[in-house]
Amino acid sequence: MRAVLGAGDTKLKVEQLSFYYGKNQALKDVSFEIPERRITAIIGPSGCGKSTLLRVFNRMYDLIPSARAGGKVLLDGEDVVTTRKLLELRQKVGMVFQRPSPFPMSIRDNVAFAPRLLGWSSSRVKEVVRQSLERAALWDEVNDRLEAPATSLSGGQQQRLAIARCLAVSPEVILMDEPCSALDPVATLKIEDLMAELMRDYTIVIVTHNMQQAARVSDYTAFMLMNPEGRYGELIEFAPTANLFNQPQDQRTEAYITGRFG
Amino acid sequence: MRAVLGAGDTKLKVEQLSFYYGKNQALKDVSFEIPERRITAIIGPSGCGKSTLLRVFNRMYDLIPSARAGGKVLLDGEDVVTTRKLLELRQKVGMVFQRPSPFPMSIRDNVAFAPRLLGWSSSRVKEVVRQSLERAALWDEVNDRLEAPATSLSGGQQQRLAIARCLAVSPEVILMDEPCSALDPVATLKIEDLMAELMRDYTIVIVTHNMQQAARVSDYTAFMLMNPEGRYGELIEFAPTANLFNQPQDQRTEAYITGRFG
Amino acid sequence: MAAAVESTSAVIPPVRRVPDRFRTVTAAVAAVAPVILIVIVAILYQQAAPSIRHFGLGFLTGTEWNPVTDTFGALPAIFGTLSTALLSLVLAVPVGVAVAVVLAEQGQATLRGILGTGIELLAAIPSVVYGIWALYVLAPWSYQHLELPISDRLGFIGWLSQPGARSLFNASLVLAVMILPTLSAISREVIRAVPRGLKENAVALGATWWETTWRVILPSARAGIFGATILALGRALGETIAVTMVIGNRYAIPPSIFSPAYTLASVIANEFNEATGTLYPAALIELGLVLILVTLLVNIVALLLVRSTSREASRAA
Amino acid sequence: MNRNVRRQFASSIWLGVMYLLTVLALIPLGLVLWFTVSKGLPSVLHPEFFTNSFRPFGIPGGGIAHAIVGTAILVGLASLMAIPIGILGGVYVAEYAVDPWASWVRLASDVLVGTPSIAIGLFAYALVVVPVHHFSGIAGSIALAILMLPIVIRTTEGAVALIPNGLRESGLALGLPRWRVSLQLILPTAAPGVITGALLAVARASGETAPLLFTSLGNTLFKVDPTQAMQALPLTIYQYALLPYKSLQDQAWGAALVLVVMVLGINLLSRWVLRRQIRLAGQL
Amino acid sequence: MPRLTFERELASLRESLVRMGTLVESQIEASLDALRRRDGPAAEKVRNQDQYLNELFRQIREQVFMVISTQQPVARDLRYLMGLQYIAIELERMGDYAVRIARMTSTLVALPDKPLRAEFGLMGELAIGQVHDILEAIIDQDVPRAREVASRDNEVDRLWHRVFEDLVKEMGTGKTDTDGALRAVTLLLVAHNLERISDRVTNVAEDIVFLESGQVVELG
Amino acid sequence: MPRLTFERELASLRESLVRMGTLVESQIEASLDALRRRDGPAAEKVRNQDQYLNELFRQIREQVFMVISTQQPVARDLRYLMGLQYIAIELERMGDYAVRIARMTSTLVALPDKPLRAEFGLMGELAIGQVHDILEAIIDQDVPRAREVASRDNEVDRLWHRVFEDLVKEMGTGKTDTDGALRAVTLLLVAHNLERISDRVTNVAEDIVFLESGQVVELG
Repeated sequence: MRAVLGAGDTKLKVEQLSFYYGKNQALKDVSFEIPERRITAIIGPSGCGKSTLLRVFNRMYDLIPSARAGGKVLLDGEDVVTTRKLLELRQKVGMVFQRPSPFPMSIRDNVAFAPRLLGWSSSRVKEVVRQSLERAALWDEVNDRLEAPATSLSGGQQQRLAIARCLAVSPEVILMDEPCSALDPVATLKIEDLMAELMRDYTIVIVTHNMQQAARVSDYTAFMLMNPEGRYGELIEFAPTANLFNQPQDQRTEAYITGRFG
Repeated sequence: MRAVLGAGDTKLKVEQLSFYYGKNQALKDVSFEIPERRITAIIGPSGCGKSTLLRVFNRMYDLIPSARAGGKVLLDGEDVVTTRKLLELRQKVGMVFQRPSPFPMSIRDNVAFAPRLLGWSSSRVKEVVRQSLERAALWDEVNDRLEAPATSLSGGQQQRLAIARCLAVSPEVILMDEPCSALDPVATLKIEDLMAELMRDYTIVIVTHNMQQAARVSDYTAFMLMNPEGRYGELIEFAPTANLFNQPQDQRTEAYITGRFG
Repeated sequence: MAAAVESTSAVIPPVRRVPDRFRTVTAAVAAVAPVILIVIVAILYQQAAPSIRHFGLGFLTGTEWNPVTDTFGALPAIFGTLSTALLSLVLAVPVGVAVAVVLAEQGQATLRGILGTGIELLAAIPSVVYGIWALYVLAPWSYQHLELPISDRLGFIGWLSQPGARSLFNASLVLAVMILPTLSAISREVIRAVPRGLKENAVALGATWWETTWRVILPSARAGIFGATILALGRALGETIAVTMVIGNRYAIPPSIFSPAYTLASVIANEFNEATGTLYPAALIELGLVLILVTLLVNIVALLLVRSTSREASRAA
Repeated sequence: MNRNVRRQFASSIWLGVMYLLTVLALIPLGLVLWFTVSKGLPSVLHPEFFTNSFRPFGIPGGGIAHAIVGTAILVGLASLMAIPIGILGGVYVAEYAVDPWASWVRLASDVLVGTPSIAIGLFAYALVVVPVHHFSGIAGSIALAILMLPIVIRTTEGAVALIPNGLRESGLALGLPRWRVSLQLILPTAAPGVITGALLAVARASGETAPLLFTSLGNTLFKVDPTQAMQALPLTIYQYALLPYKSLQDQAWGAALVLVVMVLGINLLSRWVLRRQIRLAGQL
Repeated sequence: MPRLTFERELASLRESLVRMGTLVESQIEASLDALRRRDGPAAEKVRNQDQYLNELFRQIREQVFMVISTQQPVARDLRYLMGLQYIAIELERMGDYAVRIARMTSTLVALPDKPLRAEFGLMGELAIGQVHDILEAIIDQDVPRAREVASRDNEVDRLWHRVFEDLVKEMGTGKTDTDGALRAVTLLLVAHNLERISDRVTNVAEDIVFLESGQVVELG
Repeated sequence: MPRLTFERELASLRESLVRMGTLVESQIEASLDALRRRDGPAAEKVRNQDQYLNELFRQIREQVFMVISTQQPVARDLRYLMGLQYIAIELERMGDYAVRIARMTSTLVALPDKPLRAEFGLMGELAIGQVHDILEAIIDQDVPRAREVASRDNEVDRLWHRVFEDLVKEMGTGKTDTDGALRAVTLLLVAHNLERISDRVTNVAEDIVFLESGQVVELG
């Protein structure tokens, strides 16, 4: 078991994190530590706040005016929740979404988009494009048609392109929000394999409603539920994936993973 | 194993079925037999034509002007493909879709929709509404608010309402097109349990991209693939589910169910 | 429990966000739209002030319009405006909904594409072109083939007598043509916004095309279609040129729909450039103020209706 | 008759009725186009129709050059005012859709679209003509700009909103600042839709008569100075059509044909652009 | 919420296991009975019956397979299934021991009759009792009971050592002929097999603890 | 396509199994060596080593659990995992037999020294050879080899019967004292355990056939 080999150091430390949309509490007192260069999965039924939690890590919630967060999320010791270096944070903490959303430009330009805007030299950009596509296991499939529009790729390829795009700015953490839910099983397994490869160099956090997927790919799993009274999401259990799926410590976790709810 | 207990008689006999959208062939020479009062799952990667196949069984493809079918689909010996009694066919072969789509009316009127079109007496309609909701395991949750708009129900309840609506015209076959793909795991398992109940009285055919679901719920499984050259879908293997998932006869089936594709 | 949550939430300070200058700039630019709207009303009010002060509410009920005596009452114009608009709705709504239903169907993309383009082009044709067409083609034809036969047979009903080529009815007819595209385009969008699943479900239950349309699709789109109707009403109320050219421009409450009449907009269009003095232009501007306030109201109601439907549709989908 | 057969039959009848009504709705379009072409064509076939300006009744060789140029200037000035503001405003409304302010802007735009154009004409009159004491092309173009602005805002918003949110989030998640994402990623992606909006606004403005009645007023002379009263195509049609002179009426028809061809041309062009936009957005 | 299909599969599986256990119990009983009554044909029958047991075992194994591959159980559910399978393995082995005892009975029948030592009856009773009770523990999912049954292993062990020493002593007197030695050694092996059955019961008890609580324990 | 994580887990599992097999082999070897050399401490060591084997077995079992619950294997993959587990069960039992042999060696050491029968060496060699070769069959996933190894069971069986008869005959001469009888019986049990090891190898061979081809066969 990979997880048993010894965990990486803590990369993201979530401390007493609470989150509100306006007056509605979405998360309450979530605390756990995401280890470096491991895959951490966040699972739970819909509405449990798992996506919200993920969007705290790169401050995507800034898009929502009424959103407020309390508590801390320390990325290498620096608090994400209060940082004012938003752009640096988002370069450090990349994100891959449910839909691949290729930019309406060529494959090359998709990957080069952010590096160019960041003002990198064209030789460096070229190098980065190649590297990122290689790392995202897409180079072999597209290197002969880098100028083709990204929209001409298949769904699975588009998602790998999204990953390559995100790798281009050299993130340390990659957040994935249901990256496979729009893909068929074939493309899904390709992404899962890719994740297993990327884990060597990146800290990966994946939100998925597919707990089999969490079981398959992750080293650690966080299980969340919506508190039935407060209507806020809370962390029920966080453990190495193998343990969580074999010997869950909490009744509710057991009920969820064995498919006996409510 | 249920499947081993002896299959039901053939309810739907698919013979050399081919299907075209305009000039594009979508299905080629599909032949198999769907047994009565059993759950038959159709699985395969996206684009393999499984939804198309399902839509032949109740002639939903009539909505698409360019669609044509060749071959036969015998429902109790009568050919579905060439029948002119469309309304009767669709009353006999109900369908539940991916999205529940409650009609914009009360819960009661949703269920009573088709019976009223058929001109049934109001006392009979009332009885049917109750029965259908009971069978769809929804009665207990809604009997005190039958006049509430159907849209006020949760996603899982809406899907069970869709099932109740379809039961109201006493179908013999129920087609389900990814009935759980828009639902969370909790609601999904409820529907799966409901299917296990309905199987006693109805022939169920379910299309799902989730092969674990097919494995969990079905007695028989049909595995389809897109022919890499002809770009049409074909049936690779049809077998009792337990056999298909343990001793698939075809290499491609084995590759698919064990997650080793392409 | 709830109280506890409340109290913790009070403790949590809003996130200190990095200021978004882009938003400030664009928001300021966007402010032009509401500002203009307010300024329009304000300036019209200011310009109409002499008349408002002079006539008070009596302006709305007065029936006489005499620049010589400086007596101005808006009722005939208001009546003409409302009646042409409503009559045009009566003519256009059934057709518009039918068009929307046909256009929202799937399949036969080419035929529907041509039909749809045609309907939308109807909207693109400038109103002055409708005006000249109505003046020289539609009104004479309508007089011959609609008004005369109808009044011959039903002339004993007062408001169907006295046919004339320039009439309230013909103005309504051209208005109906002009609002039809608005009506059908918005209705089509509303019908298209009805989740496809509803239709499939109804068909799968063994409902016929008509039963599906009439009992499922149109009820789902009801509020939106109503909104589209109101929106079209707004257009009809404010339409100036084409109406001015065929309505006959007689300042009186007409005895029959086949008689000449006047609308708020056409009074302004016809008389504003000749208006002298203070009270006369002010009265004309007050007509404009009445018009704009009525259309504002109608528009806001319509928008709220259309929005609520599309929101419902997105919830159902 | 079997109940199901009866139901099917009724359904077919209704389907026929619906199609019939649709065809009925298209008859006016055909008639308008037919009469515009047949009555306008004789005038349009004279080249001087495009090169000459107004000649009084009885003097042959009258043309609408002054009106065409006037329309071009009026609409051009209006576009310069309305399109940049409209696009930025539209970007704001779409990008910050949840802002309360954005919904006010949206409502104001929608209401503005529905505001009677004659009232806008009155407004421009009071705003510009009254203080300077004479009619001018500028007053007309301000009125037209007000007319165009909400169209540009709303179509820009629509085009930007058509871009999946994922694109925006993906851009932001790469650590790019908001304005870069909006202006360098989202807006270019939405460009065809935005162009469509601008074109539609131009088409609409070109055909408007009412706002020009008391602003640019019209002019029988060939003028390119926007501080003076100016002629425009729709004004020409309106004014000539109501005159009792056959030759001027014919010129009105000719002008109508020119206007219709222009407006429909712009319209069809914008539809073509828009279709590309929708296809593109569908792929994202 | 129930997960109907899965629960149904589990129930049917547990039923099969109980059937298998009952058959094992009766096999052991029959083999000991044949031994006591020196009944060659009865012993023969035990050896033939074993194929049913093997068939049942094969079925359970397959069923576990199908349930795992179609229902994807995790945590407690998976443990439960695997536990059932472990128990089936042990039961199958017990059946094998019964066959061995029967085979030895066939050997003994050919030898001159001599009264059996009391310990055999005792050991047999104890072993059968253990098998019977552990089956009930399975049915009732009763962990304390399973532990208790396992603890009786010591008694069987004690008897086995006594039989062993006695038989060795008997042979050590130098008064045994070949038949006597064969008889003694055969009986020794019978006792050995009974002791092994008792060992297996301990294993089953461990499996029960495992499947009910997830703990891996060493009993006995 | 590979399914990297799963393949990695499978590889690590197979590795653990091979490690376990190697340990079992060396345990058997060591126990027989101790027997031959009448080396009490060496026998003691075998008995102590068994805990490592048990620990390895426990780990494999747990690992199979985790792989099943996290990777949801079906068809060939599931068969493979279960097959590995079945083999582990057999290996663990073999280890137990080695311990038993070691325990008997301890008994024998206390008795007067007498030369061992040649059959023991032969049986031991055969059994160790079988264990060794079946391990290689596991590593190479070599079904024919597994079948061949299993077929050698007959030879071991033959030797066991010879030892049994000889020892019974020896005791039947009436010349044995208690020590002699104890020694003979103990050796008999040693041979019995060797024969059992060989039986287990047959089971492992069946498991190999199963995990590679999905067929359930009876070998030997």
